[in-house]
Amino acid sequence: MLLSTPRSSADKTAIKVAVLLSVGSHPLTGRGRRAEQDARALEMALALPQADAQLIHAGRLNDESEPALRSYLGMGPQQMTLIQQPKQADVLPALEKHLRQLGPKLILCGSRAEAGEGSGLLPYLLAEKLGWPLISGLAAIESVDGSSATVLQALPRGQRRRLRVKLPALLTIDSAAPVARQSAFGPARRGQLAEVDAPVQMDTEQEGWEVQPARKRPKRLKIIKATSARDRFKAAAAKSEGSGGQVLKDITAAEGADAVLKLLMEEGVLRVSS
Amino acid sequence: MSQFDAIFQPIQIGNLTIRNRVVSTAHAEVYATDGGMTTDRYVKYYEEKAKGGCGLCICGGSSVVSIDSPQGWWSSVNLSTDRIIPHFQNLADAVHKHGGKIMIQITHMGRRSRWDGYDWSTLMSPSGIREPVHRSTCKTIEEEEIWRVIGDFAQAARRAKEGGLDGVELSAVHQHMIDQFWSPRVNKRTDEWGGSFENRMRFGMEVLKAVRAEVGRDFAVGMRICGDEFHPDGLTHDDMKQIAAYYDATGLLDFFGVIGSGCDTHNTLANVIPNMSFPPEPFLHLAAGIKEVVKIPVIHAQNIKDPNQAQRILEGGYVDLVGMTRAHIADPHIIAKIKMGQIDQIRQCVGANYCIDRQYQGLDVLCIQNAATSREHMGVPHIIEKTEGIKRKVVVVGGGPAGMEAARVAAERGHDVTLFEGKDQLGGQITTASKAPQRDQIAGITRWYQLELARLKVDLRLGTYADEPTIKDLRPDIVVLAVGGKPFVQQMPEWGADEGLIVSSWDVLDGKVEPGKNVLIYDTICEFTGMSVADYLSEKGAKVELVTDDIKPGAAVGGTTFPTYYRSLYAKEVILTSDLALHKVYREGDQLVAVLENEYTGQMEERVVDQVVVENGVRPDEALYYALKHQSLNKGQIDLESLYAIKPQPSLSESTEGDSFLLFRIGDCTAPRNTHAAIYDALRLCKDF
Amino acid sequence: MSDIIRRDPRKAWIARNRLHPEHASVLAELGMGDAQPAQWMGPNGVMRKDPHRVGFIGPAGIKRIDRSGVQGAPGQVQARSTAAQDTRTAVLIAEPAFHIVVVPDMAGGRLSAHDRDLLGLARQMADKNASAQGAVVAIVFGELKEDSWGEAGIDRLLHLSDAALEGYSPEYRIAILSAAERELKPRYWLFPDSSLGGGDLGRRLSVRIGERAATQVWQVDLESETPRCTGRGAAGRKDITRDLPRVLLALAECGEPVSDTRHEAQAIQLQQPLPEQLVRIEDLGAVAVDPASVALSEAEFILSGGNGVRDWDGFHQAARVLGATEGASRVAVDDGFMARDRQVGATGTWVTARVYMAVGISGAIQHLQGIQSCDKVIAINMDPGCDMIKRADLAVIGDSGEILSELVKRVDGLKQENRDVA
Amino acid sequence: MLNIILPVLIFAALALAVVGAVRRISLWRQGRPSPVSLLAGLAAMPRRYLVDLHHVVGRDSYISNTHVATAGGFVAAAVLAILVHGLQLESRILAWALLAATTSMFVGALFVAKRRVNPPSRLSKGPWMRLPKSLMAFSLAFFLITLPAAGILPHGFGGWVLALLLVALVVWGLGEMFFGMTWGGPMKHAFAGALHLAWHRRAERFGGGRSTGLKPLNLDDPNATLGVEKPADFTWNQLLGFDACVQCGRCEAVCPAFAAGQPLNPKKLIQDMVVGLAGGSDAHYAGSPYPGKPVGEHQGDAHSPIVAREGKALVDAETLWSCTTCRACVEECPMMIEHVDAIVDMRRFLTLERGETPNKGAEVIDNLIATDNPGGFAPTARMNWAADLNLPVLAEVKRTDVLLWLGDGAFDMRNQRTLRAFVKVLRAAGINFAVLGNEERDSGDVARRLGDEATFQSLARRNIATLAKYSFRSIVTCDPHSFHVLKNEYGELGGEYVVHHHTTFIGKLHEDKKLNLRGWKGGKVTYHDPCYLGRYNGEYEAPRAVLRALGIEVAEMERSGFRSRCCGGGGGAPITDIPGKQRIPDMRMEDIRETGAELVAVGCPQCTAMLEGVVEPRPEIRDIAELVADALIEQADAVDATAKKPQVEEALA
Repeated sequence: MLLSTPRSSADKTAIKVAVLLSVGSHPLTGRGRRAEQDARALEMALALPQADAQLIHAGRLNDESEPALRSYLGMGPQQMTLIQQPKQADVLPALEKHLRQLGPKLILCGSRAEAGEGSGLLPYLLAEKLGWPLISGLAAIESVDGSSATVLQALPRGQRRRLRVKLPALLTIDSAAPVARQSAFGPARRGQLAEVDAPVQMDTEQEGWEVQPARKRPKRLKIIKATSARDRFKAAAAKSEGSGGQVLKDITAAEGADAVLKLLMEEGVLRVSS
Repeated sequence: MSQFDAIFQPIQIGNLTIRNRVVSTAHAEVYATDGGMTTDRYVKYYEEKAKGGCGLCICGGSSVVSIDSPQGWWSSVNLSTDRIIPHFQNLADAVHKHGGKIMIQITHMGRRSRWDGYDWSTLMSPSGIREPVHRSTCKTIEEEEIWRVIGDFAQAARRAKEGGLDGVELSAVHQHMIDQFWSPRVNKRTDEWGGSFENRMRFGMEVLKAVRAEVGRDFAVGMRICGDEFHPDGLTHDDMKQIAAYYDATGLLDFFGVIGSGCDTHNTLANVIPNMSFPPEPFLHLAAGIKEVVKIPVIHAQNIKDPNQAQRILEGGYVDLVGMTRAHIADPHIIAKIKMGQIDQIRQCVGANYCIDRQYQGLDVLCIQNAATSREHMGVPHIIEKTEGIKRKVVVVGGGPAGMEAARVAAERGHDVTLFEGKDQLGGQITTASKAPQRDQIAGITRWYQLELARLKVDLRLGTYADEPTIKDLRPDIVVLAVGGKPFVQQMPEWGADEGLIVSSWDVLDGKVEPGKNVLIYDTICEFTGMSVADYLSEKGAKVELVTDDIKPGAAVGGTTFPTYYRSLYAKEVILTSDLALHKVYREGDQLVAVLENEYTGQMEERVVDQVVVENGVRPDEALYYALKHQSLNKGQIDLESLYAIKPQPSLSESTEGDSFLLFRIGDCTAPRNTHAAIYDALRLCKDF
Repeated sequence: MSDIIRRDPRKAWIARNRLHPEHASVLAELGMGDAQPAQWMGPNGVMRKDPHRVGFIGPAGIKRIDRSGVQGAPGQVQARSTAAQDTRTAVLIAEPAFHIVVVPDMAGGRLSAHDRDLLGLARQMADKNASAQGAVVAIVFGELKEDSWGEAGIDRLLHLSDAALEGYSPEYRIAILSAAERELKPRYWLFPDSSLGGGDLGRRLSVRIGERAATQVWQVDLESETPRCTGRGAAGRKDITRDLPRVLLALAECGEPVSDTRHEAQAIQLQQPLPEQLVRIEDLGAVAVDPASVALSEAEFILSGGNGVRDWDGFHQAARVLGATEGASRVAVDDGFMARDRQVGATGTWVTARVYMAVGISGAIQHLQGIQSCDKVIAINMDPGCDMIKRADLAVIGDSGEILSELVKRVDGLKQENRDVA
Repeated sequence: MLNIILPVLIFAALALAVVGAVRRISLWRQGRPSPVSLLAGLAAMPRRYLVDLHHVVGRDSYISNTHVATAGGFVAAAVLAILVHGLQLESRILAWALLAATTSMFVGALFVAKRRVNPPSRLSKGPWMRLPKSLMAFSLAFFLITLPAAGILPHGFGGWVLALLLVALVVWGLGEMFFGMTWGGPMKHAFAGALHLAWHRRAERFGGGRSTGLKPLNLDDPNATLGVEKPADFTWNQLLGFDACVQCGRCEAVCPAFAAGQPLNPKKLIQDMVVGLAGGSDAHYAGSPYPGKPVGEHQGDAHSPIVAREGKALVDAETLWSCTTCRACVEECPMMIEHVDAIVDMRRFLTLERGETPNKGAEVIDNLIATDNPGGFAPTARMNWAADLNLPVLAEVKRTDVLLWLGDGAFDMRNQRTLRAFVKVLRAAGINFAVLGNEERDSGDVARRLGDEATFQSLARRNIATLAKYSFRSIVTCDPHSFHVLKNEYGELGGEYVVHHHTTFIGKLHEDKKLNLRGWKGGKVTYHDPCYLGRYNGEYEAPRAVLRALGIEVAEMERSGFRSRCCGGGGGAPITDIPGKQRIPDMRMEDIRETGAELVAVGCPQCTAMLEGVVEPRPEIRDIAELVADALIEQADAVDATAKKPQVEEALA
């Protein structure tokens, strides 16, 4: 049954896109699952016309990881390459080697893993090793041609910026990217996990680390440094007031609007360019 | 789960599971009027909260453990005798029946009380230093007495346990005996009970050990502490962190209650129960600071009144439980309403502090806006049942508190209600009061009525003065007059009201007159309005002197409210002058001269100002009443015996078919009183319509 | 009235007696001096008092009342307490033992709270050893509005600004940072671990210089034998504690902002010219987004309406044209003009907008609480005395409907111009 | 002349009918195998027809009587005609019998014709409009040609002109009635219908039985098709069932999605399946279309996907997702066709193979997988609502009489009120009960209706394993969906339990005099039957009995009992949320308002949620458990039985 239209690597027009996938972890139950951002990265690759998406996972295949890895296959692709790596391995050399062999134009991955160190450094290390440009926090790929890709980068507060990057490039995907398509049982069950052996280099540095469940850390409320009791009280119970604001009285509506407009322009919150 | 899932996350306190994160924290109810025994009223008051879904009630603020910690002033619960045990059983059963948990705060008040009542006991404190708020002098406690009091604590805890309560909270806050020992401000001892940190901690530690030894591990024992005394020589936030960590490390405690501010001066006292002038949760950072250094759950109360606010605080992880004590006084069903998705139906506390200000006068705690609170035992209902009798046409005239409550209650009964209000908005005097600085929150009372009247589909006729024909046109069965009154500035012709020499406080607050530059306010009433007008005018830049013939301006404003007025008025250099009566006002050029007469010497003096504001209370507006009185079936009379017994008016059984109607008047148009009186008038009269 | 004697022989005597304690006030009262008295005899023989005039400012700068009459300087009591003095001590580190480089985000051209926390942490690290104090160097890019560098704890400021640095230019910036690495040899590099900005740059630098950065760091322990840091891992569910590396990407509240000291913020420059950069990433500019799609709590620009708004259609139109996210006061929500989820304040949503524009909102205390972390507040209101005006950085007193419609006209005009240009 | 022509015609028609039958059967045999006892089915068929089916048909007495006359007349006439005219048996008795049969058929045909004058919109037109005429042609022709045999008219009466005319009529009649029956005319329903009854895939439904649980998919076989992609993926007897459709439109008339203007019409769906199994387009369909979808744009064949990935095929996905699985169509179908099975089969393919569960569907399924509940709540929070109730938990007590199955309503503040009320009732009645607490998982209902059989089976197997650890006599639940799944769908996976809906249980408690209830004082009350309690499980009486016990006289809605209109909450419909012209709950609320009731009693968390979602003002919605809990006279109150209960009581905490 052909559930997706696979593009063979022989297809000359296809752009080879490697998608790096990890085993995620549900925030409430900790159950293994496809990682949110990685799944979005795969979604982006699958939604890209002319893309030949190559799924890559570096890690171990076991009862715990298999359902999570298969849930990527449930999104339609028929195969995932599994680069065998033990726990606590530094997967970078193995990934680099595999990717050099594969020779994709684009590498997509989530910004940060849901398990382990989750530092988000891996894509940067990879880009540095490969000597490729990297763009982080992608919300969308608008277009790709042979030599460049035009993408939207997610900025804080829901804003977006358009960038063009020379290929080959590595792109990391943010939670602002479109939600991954549903993972279906049938294709997940059928998909192939093609295991490949790779050199192993252990990450020894981690041995000196202490890992504990995250301590809950409420956001800071107020910093009151006053030493006198009365000042401490005043700082605690003070009404939120600005100081030295400008008050425009007895002016026309037009003058008022001018003043407001000036401030809005200064602060750069008005977008009049489009 | 829902937008309020953090509130409804159960929590363990010791071995106790609390069903949600909302606590009614300890406050003096002033209902244990039967010699310190919990009365029927007391039980029903807490039962209502439990029924409304409150997770944990800590009752009996400052309930005493010893015979020489007098409970006279605010009728606190007396745990110094086994007589209390069966009373506790009633209380515990009533709360447990509804799935709530109940603990009691126990304490020895030390110097913080009054000696002139009951057994006229001798007050004691670590170093015999006088306490200013209660004006109480005391002796220095002796070693033998220390050990006796420690034993009393243990016995009191045993009584709470035997009475079926779920735990005790040791009060080490508000400058009670335990924190009197803590604080170098009042503990000047040089023996093993004072001096070093350990020595100052000793009394509390011995109490804790004794209590724990008496009740065992399977009974919740908590401690209420403050997060920063805000006294120059008091315990700071860092001190309190050290203290909390010290007691927490014993493993003997199950929870901390943390509040901000000490309270042995009038000024700091006002911080403890922040009134409407304070921002929301002003002292949360102090409780959060304590939580950082302890392992057991932390409860924090102080200006937490709104479900969103509670959710935000809990979700943020600042504390483990929120105290919503005044919120429960205003609406004991707040939790149920959150659960039922009736957020807009919650009667939210506005921070008027009527409750606590009554308590500090030794009066029973009542809510300014909810007249059913603590009157459950009398049968005053929180939930108005629909009538099973006939549906009537009820016309309410006046959209102040009395009128709004009358309309609400009548509509809840299922009647067809029309409400007339001459102004274009509801609220009456509440609206006027809300115009003053720091007082805008009082409009929250109106806000609730507005939402309720809309929900109940009351026919609102705003901007409409109802006269006799308009009313009779509606062919009402019942007419309720709640038209309020007018400022009474004509009392002395020499004041010159008729000549326009003076203006009323309402004129100023309602914005009918421009604020003067140099103003004399003459206030015979000494309640909120005078202070508010002074605050309002000085805020607008006026030079203000507030004069009264009473003993001090604002004399009738309660203990947690006058300090915030004072803070504002003194900061704006308002002059507060007492003992002078306004004799007359005359014009001199473009200035006004106010002649003042010293109440005690008759000495005259003058002030040259450009505006004289007189606050002389309200005169009932009776015209409409007398126009309708003789046409009504009941001649406008309310049967007082039924009213006071919370029984239906006998006249309600009369037929109001055709043109006949019943007439009642309530609120200030009967006799000027306060908001609570107006609402209580309406509730007890209309609940049986 | 006119028959009341207005002459006062006693006063006349005092006016003549310079040594009399009331001399000055009587002189003033009689129009013979330049100060006004606190009390004087009225024309009807009744003593007139001006209680506002009692007392004078004593030598300690505190109001003094001297009823003995020995001292007095009537007329001077009006002075209110002066503004709090700047009590911060100035710190100069001329010969730093080492450098700590901080690369703040400078969102909106200003140091963000996150940046300040980071500078606080850098300060702590620099000042750990009082005998060998380090200098905190901040490297900032582009056009900036900040003017309190020194107060934030910066000893040296390396500010680079050229056209190529505007917008997203990570590779160019890394080239600069690499140059700084060579020249300053910083002991530590600190970046805010924000979703872009420092989070991106910091990772780039760390791989460039071959240092395994600690990320999502929220605690640095300088007291232990070797300094250690704790950061979040596993999507925030784990805490990882490790030795402090040279590159640190820290979360907000990793340290307390500097408040007690003021620093030099001396401008410095790179010695070596920067190598030519191959531009592989090109910034094509910001893309307009639908403000309604931005969560209220995150919105950058909020137009919020309250009781004073009469023309709600106009309000909505203004929000649309300005590209602002809509908010509301509790009253506006209660009255049914806005949905409950739009309510701003302690009892609604806490907002963090760069610009919060409050139209017809008087500023209930809960509302003010909810906007306390907004950068700039604009108030449009009829009542100049309301609390929102006190909070606002810019307040316009007037009819909100008219002002908004004028504003809409101007913005539409600007957009048209831009279209014409394009 | 007729003596020669008639046998030829009759046998030719019979021969053609056989050809048609072979073709039809071969079409059905495209479907997947489904083991059925062929002979036993055929033997049971007459009884199934005369009793079970007639029970449904009889709900419309006009058409029922008409059908008896027409169909009875036709069957008799056909047999007799073969004897009298085909085999030329000379028997006056047979001839008279044939006259009687054709008369009956003719009279019936007249009534059929009358129904076809301004027919209701639910009836298909097209070829069906000619059927009364065909019936009349057949009956009239055979009546007339039998008159001589009966000795009423002389042989050869009327001469050749009349004979020719009669032959023409006979040809028409035989063509429609014999050949058309198997080849594919309106009369196909008789042939396919009879076999469908014989070989129905839910034989349990006959003889007063009930079979409503979905059939499991075999997930252990990696090569098995997951659900139905193409018409040929249905089982052969499902295909046969589609062919039995008479296009009477009773399903259409009761379908809530159709009424709400969502793109579903069960009749059209079945007809589309018929188009699919034979190949072609829906252009010839002559009934009401799917709302908002013109006829003639869809086509397909037995081996092409029913739902296209892009563009149009036989059916659009949104049609399948509009169904609330309320079973009103199945309940009303006089041919006992299983619409819901077919829809879920097709949904299974969309979900399991394509991963195309619309709207919130994917999220809900992900939540079920990761957290065992559709809302994605922490599984440890399942008992939060009951923190103050001290409910016995099976993990601790190990055995109990009654296991109270909470359902996912435990996470919903509204439903928590119902649960609390029911707990109060159980306690008042002194029942020994316990809960699974945090060990409980979603029953799998929603996953299954959304077509995710894999997640359903995973949840079900884990629940079954948990239940196997403990000892209890019966399960009681306030959720008809859990009730149905536990009772009817766990069995095939190895979980057999005695399961009660809480209203049934309360009814029994009342019968056993374990509840002390005070009389109802409120206003008018109506009752809304939940589909999964009523149609799925036949429980119409218990809730009403409980209401009667409370002193409530139910003001019944026009559509109540087995005809109850769905609230719109079943089958994952609120999750897939296919837009229509109006919302189903709004229509149901209109039904409720028509009774003048101030309160509607319900017995399902979904119904409560859907009906409470209707904008106010509207009648109040209370679960029967809440009403009973309110009316309980507790020991403490017993003294003052008339005291009013504050309403807040059950809201609590």
